Amino acid sequence: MVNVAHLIPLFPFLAFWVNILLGKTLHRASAWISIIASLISMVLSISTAQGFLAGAGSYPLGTWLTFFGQPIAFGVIVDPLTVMMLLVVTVVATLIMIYSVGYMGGDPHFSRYFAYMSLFTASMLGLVLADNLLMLYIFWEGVGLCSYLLIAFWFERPAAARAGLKAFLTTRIGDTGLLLGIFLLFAATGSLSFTDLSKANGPEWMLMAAALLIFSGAVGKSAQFPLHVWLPDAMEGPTAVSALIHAATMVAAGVYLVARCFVLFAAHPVCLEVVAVMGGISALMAASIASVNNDIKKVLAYSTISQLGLMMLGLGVGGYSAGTFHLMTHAFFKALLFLCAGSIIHGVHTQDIRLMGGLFYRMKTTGITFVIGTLAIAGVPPLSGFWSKDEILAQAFGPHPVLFITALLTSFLTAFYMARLMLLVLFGKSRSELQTHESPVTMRFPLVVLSFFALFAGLLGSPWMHHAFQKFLAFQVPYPSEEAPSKFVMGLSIGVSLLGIGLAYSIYILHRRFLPEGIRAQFGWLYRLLMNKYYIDEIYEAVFVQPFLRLCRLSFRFDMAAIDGVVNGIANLVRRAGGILRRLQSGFVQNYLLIQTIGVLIVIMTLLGKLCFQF
Amino acid sequence: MVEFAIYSIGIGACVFAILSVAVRDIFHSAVWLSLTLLCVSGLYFSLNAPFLGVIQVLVYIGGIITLFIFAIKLTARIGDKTIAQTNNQVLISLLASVVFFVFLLSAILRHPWGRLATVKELPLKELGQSLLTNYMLPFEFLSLILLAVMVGAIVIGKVKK
Amino acid sequence: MTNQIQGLSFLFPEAILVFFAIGCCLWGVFTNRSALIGTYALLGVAMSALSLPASFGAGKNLFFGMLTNDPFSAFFRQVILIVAGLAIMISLDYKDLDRADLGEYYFFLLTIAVSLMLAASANNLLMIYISLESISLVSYIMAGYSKRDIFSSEAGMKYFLFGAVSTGMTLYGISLIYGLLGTLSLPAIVGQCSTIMSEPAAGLALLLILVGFGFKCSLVPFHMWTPDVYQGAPTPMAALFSVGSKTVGFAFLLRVFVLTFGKNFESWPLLASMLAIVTMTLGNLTALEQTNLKRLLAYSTIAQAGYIFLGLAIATPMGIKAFLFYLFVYALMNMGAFGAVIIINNSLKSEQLEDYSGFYRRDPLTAVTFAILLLSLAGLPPLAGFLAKFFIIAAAVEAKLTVLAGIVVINSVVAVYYYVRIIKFMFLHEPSGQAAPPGPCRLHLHLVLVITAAANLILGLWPHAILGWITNLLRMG
Amino acid sequence: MFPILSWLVFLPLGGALVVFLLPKKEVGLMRGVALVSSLAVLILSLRLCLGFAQGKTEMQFVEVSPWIPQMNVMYFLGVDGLSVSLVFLTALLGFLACAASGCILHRQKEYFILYQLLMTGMMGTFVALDFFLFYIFWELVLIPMYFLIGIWGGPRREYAAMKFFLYTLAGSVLMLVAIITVYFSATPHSFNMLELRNVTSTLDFPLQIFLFLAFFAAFAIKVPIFPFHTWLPDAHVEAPTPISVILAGVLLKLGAYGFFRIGFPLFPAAAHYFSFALAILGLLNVLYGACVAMAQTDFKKMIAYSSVSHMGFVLLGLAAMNATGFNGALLEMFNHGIITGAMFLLVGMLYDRAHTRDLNQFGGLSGPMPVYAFYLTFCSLASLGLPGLNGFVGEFLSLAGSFASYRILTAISALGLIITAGYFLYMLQRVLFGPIATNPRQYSDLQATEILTLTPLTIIMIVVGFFPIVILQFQETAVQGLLKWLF
Amino acid sequence: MIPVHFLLEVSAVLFCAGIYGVLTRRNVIGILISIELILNAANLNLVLFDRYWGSTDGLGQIFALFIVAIAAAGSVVGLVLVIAIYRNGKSIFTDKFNLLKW
Repeated sequence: MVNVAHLIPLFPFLAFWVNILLGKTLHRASAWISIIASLISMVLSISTAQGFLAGAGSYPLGTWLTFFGQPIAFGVIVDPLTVMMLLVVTVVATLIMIYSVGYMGGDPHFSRYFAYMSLFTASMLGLVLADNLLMLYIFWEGVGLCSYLLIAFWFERPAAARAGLKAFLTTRIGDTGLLLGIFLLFAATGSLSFTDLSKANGPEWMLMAAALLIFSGAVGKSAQFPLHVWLPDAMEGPTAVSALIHAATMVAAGVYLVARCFVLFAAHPVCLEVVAVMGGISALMAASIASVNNDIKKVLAYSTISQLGLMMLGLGVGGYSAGTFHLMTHAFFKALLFLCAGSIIHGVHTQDIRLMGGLFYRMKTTGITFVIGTLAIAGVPPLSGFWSKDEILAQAFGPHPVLFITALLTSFLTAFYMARLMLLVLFGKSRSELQTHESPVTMRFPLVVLSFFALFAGLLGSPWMHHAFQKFLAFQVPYPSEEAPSKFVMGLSIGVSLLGIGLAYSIYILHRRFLPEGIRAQFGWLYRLLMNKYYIDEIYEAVFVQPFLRLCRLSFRFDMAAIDGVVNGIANLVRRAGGILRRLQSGFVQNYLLIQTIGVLIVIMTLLGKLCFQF
Repeated sequence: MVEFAIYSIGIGACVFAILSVAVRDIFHSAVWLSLTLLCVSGLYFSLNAPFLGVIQVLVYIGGIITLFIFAIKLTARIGDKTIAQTNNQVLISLLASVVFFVFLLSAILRHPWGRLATVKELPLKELGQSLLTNYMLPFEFLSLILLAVMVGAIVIGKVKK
Repeated sequence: MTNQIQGLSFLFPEAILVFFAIGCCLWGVFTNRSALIGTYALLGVAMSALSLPASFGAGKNLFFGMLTNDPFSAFFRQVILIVAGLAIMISLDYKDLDRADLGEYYFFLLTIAVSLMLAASANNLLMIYISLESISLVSYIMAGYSKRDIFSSEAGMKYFLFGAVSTGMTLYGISLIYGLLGTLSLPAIVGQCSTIMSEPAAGLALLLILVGFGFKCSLVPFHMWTPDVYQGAPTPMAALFSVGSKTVGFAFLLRVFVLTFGKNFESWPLLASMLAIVTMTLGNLTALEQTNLKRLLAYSTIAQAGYIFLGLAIATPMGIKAFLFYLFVYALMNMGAFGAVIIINNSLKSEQLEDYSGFYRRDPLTAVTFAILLLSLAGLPPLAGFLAKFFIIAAAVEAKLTVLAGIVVINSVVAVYYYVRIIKFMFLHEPSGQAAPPGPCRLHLHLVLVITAAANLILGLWPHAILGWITNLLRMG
Repeated sequence: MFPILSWLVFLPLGGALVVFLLPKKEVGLMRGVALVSSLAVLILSLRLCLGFAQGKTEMQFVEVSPWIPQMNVMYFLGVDGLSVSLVFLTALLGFLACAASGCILHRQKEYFILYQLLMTGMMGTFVALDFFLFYIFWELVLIPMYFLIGIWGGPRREYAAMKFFLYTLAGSVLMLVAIITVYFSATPHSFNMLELRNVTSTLDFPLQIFLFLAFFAAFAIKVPIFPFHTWLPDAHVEAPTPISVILAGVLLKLGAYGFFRIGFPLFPAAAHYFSFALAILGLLNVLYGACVAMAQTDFKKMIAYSSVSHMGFVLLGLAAMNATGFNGALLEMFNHGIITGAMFLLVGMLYDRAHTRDLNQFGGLSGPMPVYAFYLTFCSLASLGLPGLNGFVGEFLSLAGSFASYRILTAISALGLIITAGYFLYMLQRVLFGPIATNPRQYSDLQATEILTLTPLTIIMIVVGFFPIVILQFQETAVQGLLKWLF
Repeated sequence: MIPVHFLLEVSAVLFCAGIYGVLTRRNVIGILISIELILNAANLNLVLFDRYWGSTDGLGQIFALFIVAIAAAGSVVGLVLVIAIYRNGKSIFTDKFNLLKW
């Protein structure tokens, strides 16, 4: 029963309309409409996954547009990548919606929230099901919209509104590149279907440019350097939103896109190179920023950027399955971490980790799940993060020494800042008079489920299960190495993780009194650099935003003064000419006669001048 | 003989005409005009058009000039000598008329007019006859014009107390 | 002698007008009610119009060649009678006339009509000059008719001085033509003029003749009198000058310059189109900043004269057709527009543009019909004024004078500004001050407005009748 | 056969006559008459769309009869795929704007007369196939528009009305000269738009260029193409809400339609010659319009400049000279009509409540006006080209079409998408988000009638966004026919 | 022997003198006088050309006759207007009358 696949996004979409139109009447019931819709989608996804064995491929449903004579179909593609994404999205979405029932409990715009969440789920499912780039682009923008709406959900906060704008615009820059990439790809190959990508042949430079433009879309969506600036700000939205959209699913769409078009990238090593380098830069940069930030959600946001960078790096070094694998595991543990953070914020009503501490003892479920998540992301075996990260490291090892070191450094920093976060939040002594309480059961339940995934999802791809996951994915791209992963890399990975955790422990627990300040004092410039996020926001503001706004104001002034000025100027000139000419009519009749006489003379002169004087 | 008369009368006409537009006093101007008209009448005679010459003297000098002088006297108070009689565009007007004159002459005189030997006088009878045949319509029409002008003069000229 | 008798039958409409004119004079002795005398005069015009078709049957050359009975003459005479009728109708309710002189007023009006009609058929430079003088002399009187009004007197004086000099120049030109050809009959000139046209004297003579004709049509640079006289003269008279005199001026131009000298006067197209362009441009530009309605309309008529003249300048069959059509439509538009000015002046005692504010609220019928007329003058579809301009442009384009067409259309855009400005004041502004009580009887004026506006609307959409008529004329002529 | 096109054109005129005969006091009745007549027009236009045979290239519902035989002027109406959707758009916006005319509080009688006259003019322009007739309708639009802006407009209405009038007139008179030139180029002289292309396409190249430029002047000002656009912000801002809707929704389409109906088919050589220039102008429109819109603080002015920007996409599609581009341009015309119409309605609704259009004075309206916020967000998203809504499809096809012809240029103009998103979201941020502005009480949420006027438009946005084929199917054959003629 | 050229020159002088007078005289009556000069110039031409062509129906002379009549009528009209304006404006100087202008 593969054919149910196209119905998967339908239910959340319907839920969206029901909630947006009937929100006022439904009120709290709207949550359950959304949840049930996602549940149905989940069930359908599972059945699709089961039926997948019966046949994979793309299933056109109808023509949407005719595009240079080529029909562009509404169509779904069902292959391992899709199936994996479907499952991840539906599971995470359902859990987060359940979580939201508690988290958003008192919000006046409760039903609107769930409407948006459903719309997001629908778009995201559509995105992963789309069988051609154009359909993908449509849903791509759809998720961007939901992201915008949800970031700016608390519209009264100016910061939230600004963050929404920033998110939408920044990603739109990438999206425009993606759109151009689509045009270029079509111009080169005459097809936009994913299934035709492998046999894409056209002018080399066009394909390469198309791949890079498509990657720019991924950069925007996955918040990679240089378009990463929106993601930390996006934390203004509700934390559940951050968990779903800005950690687990939407931001991974970029990685998904690169994986989806992997054959295109793989055909051009330069493109892969670019992907890997951008990923590496993002990973390292974001990890370093995360190491000093004091906002619990911002740390997680930078961590997301960093992890997404790592996935990109994985893909870029040719690790199709590695990157994808990390995508999946990351979705679970990062969603978990965000939900925990949400639970904590829900409990303590602050996001500043310097004000927290010792929460572990007061929020048991949250605390434990948080620890699981942290260890998973830090890469402590045998939690999920370890296996997927190890895959990436293994892939990078050898041919790409620089990238390998980058990835290793990132792993180290990841372990360090996550441990720092965990230690500062959960352990030690409480550093302020915060009222705390454990969250309601609707919030705790998803935490437990997700921590289960965070614990065990990685095993699917571990050598213990003979890389079942990778082989599953290899449907499209063959899994490169059957041999056992390098023990050396594995050891190195474990080593840096433990080192990071240990360092954090020593700084923030053992020598808490003097070490943080000491380091801060010693590396003041570095600290300031990191605290200010490499001044990238400021640079963008000064280099792009303000000059552009100035250009806009200038062009408006130009419009008023120059263009309209010319128009009005001509009109005024004509009018003024009239004003001057009428003064000719002096009112003195002899003046009139003189003018007439002179006029006659002029006419005579012009017409007869030559004749008259030919003596 | 006739030629001499024409030359001298013609020069006289020119001089008087120029005087009539050049003198300050409006009354003198009218006098010079009448002399000009007299000269023109003389020219008519020398052109063997005595009927026109007579009409010229009768209507113009007898009628129109009288009318002018009458009007000048009627408005004499303001015609006194201290007031400028010409406006401020004398120079340019002079220039314009001289240029006009040059144009006129240079255009007209390029035609090969030749010299007229002698001209027979057209008998008055024939003149009258053509006035009542060929030119009857304008002639009658003229009477309507004169009537209208007369009525107009009365209407505008009369003032009710 | 048969010639004469036929001629008399030809002159029957004119004779009726003369009869009624003198009748008006007599009526004036007994009554000073405008309605009575005016209706009587209107009756005269109507009877004259009724007898007009019969007169077309007369022979071609009448009164020893003084008059011609050609299709153009028929056309112009009909237009003149329409104009005369409209002029009488707008005079009926005109307030600023001296009641004592009403009989004479209509006498003069009909006299001008007679002169105009004779002028329209004149076929001899002698006749042309005399009818020109006749029109002028009566017009001077009419311009200065409000004898207690210094504006009117000033207008009359200026008109007189300007006209006398202009016609003097024309006379001098005619005398030169006589000298060069020995004849003044236009048909005779057609046969002979080719021999002298290369001479500067002939060109000079024609230019001097043009002065008087241009003065009648108010072509630049012979237009200087126009605004002052229109503003100062009684409004119905201004209307008559703007349409009647102009029609005849154009008839003269058509007869003398196009039909008689046309083929041999090589510089005519250039000269005429230059004058036309200057005329329309100057008229339009100067009208832009006017605030007195009559003065504004005066400048507008100058501009319109430019467009009309362009038809003559092109002088192709299409050009002549456009010229005739324009003239006809122009007569309707302008008479109506001046009628509206009279209504508004009756009601507001002002001709200033700013006083027109919100006139729509006071008298919607006048405002709407006036607006239609103004838009027609501006040349906007679907009104007759548009078609008229359309034909002029078409004639220019057909003659490969696209530049002229371009100048015309740009001019017409400029013109829209001042026409629409009047509409703006009437419709867009709120009335200031209290509404004056409407004049006691505005029936005739409203009738004129409705007739002319409706005619403009109908002719704009169904010009068949007029077009067919003009086409027939041209086929015969 | 039922003369459906004549009915479409002259039904509003009949309505105007009826309103004319009604006494001044009967405002409700007048509005009723106007509504009924525009509803009838809408129904007729639906009937037209349903009866339209999509596979045919030639004109349909043709009505021909001689009109002025001396000049060979015909009363010649007909629709094909290029015009049928625009006829529908005109009828729809005509009806909705009529329904939104409740904000007209004085001189209603004149308003409804002029409004229906305007409808006749616009409808006639889209269906006239005789140049003479076309020109009359084209100009007929100006006069009622002048009054509608000038009497019921904002503070600078007189200036704006006059500017609109003169500016557009200046362009169209040049077109008149070109029409006459074309008329004389055919033997026998003809005003028939369809047959003339056989003549005009064989004219000398320089003459074609000249004629194309003359037509261009008229169309460029109407579209409006940079730098002939400055009448638009003034007119749009000053016009009352329903008239802004008509201005942006229908009037601008007249210009673009002119390119499709006249400019391109009549002068193929010139079209090819100028296509790159048109593309550059399109690029300028897109970017410049967007930049200026970004700088606005007046809500309406921002929408006005966004029209400039959006019409740039139409130009790009037009300049592409391929089926995708043409389809995109036509679709974008339709979409822009729908979206901008809705936007102006929304601005008007806000203005009715706040009596200001200064974007900086709003804020946080999502709170007191959630329904309004929904519609505003929805329409803004449609306008900024969010996939799934109609704006995207048109822009996408236009850009795709022009990308096939001009790579770099299209890539640059795609920046417009970002800027467009920028100013729309910035607007949303200032209007809907943030702390609630001064007096929340005056911001009552939308009433049922207002929702009713907006809903059809939003439904069309979604339907066309998801199934653009609904509109595209009408124009596909016509576009193919045009292309076959051009190449 | 009649010198045609000379007579034409005389008429041209009269004409231009008239033009000059018309353009410069402030007094309206002065202008009327100048107009008579212009008309006489034309008349002289007409009579001369009548003789020159030896016309049998005396066209030139009759035309001249008509002009004399019209000139008389014109003078009457002119003077009446002078009187009217003198009555209203207490002046007969042209440059005193520019109420109507621009």
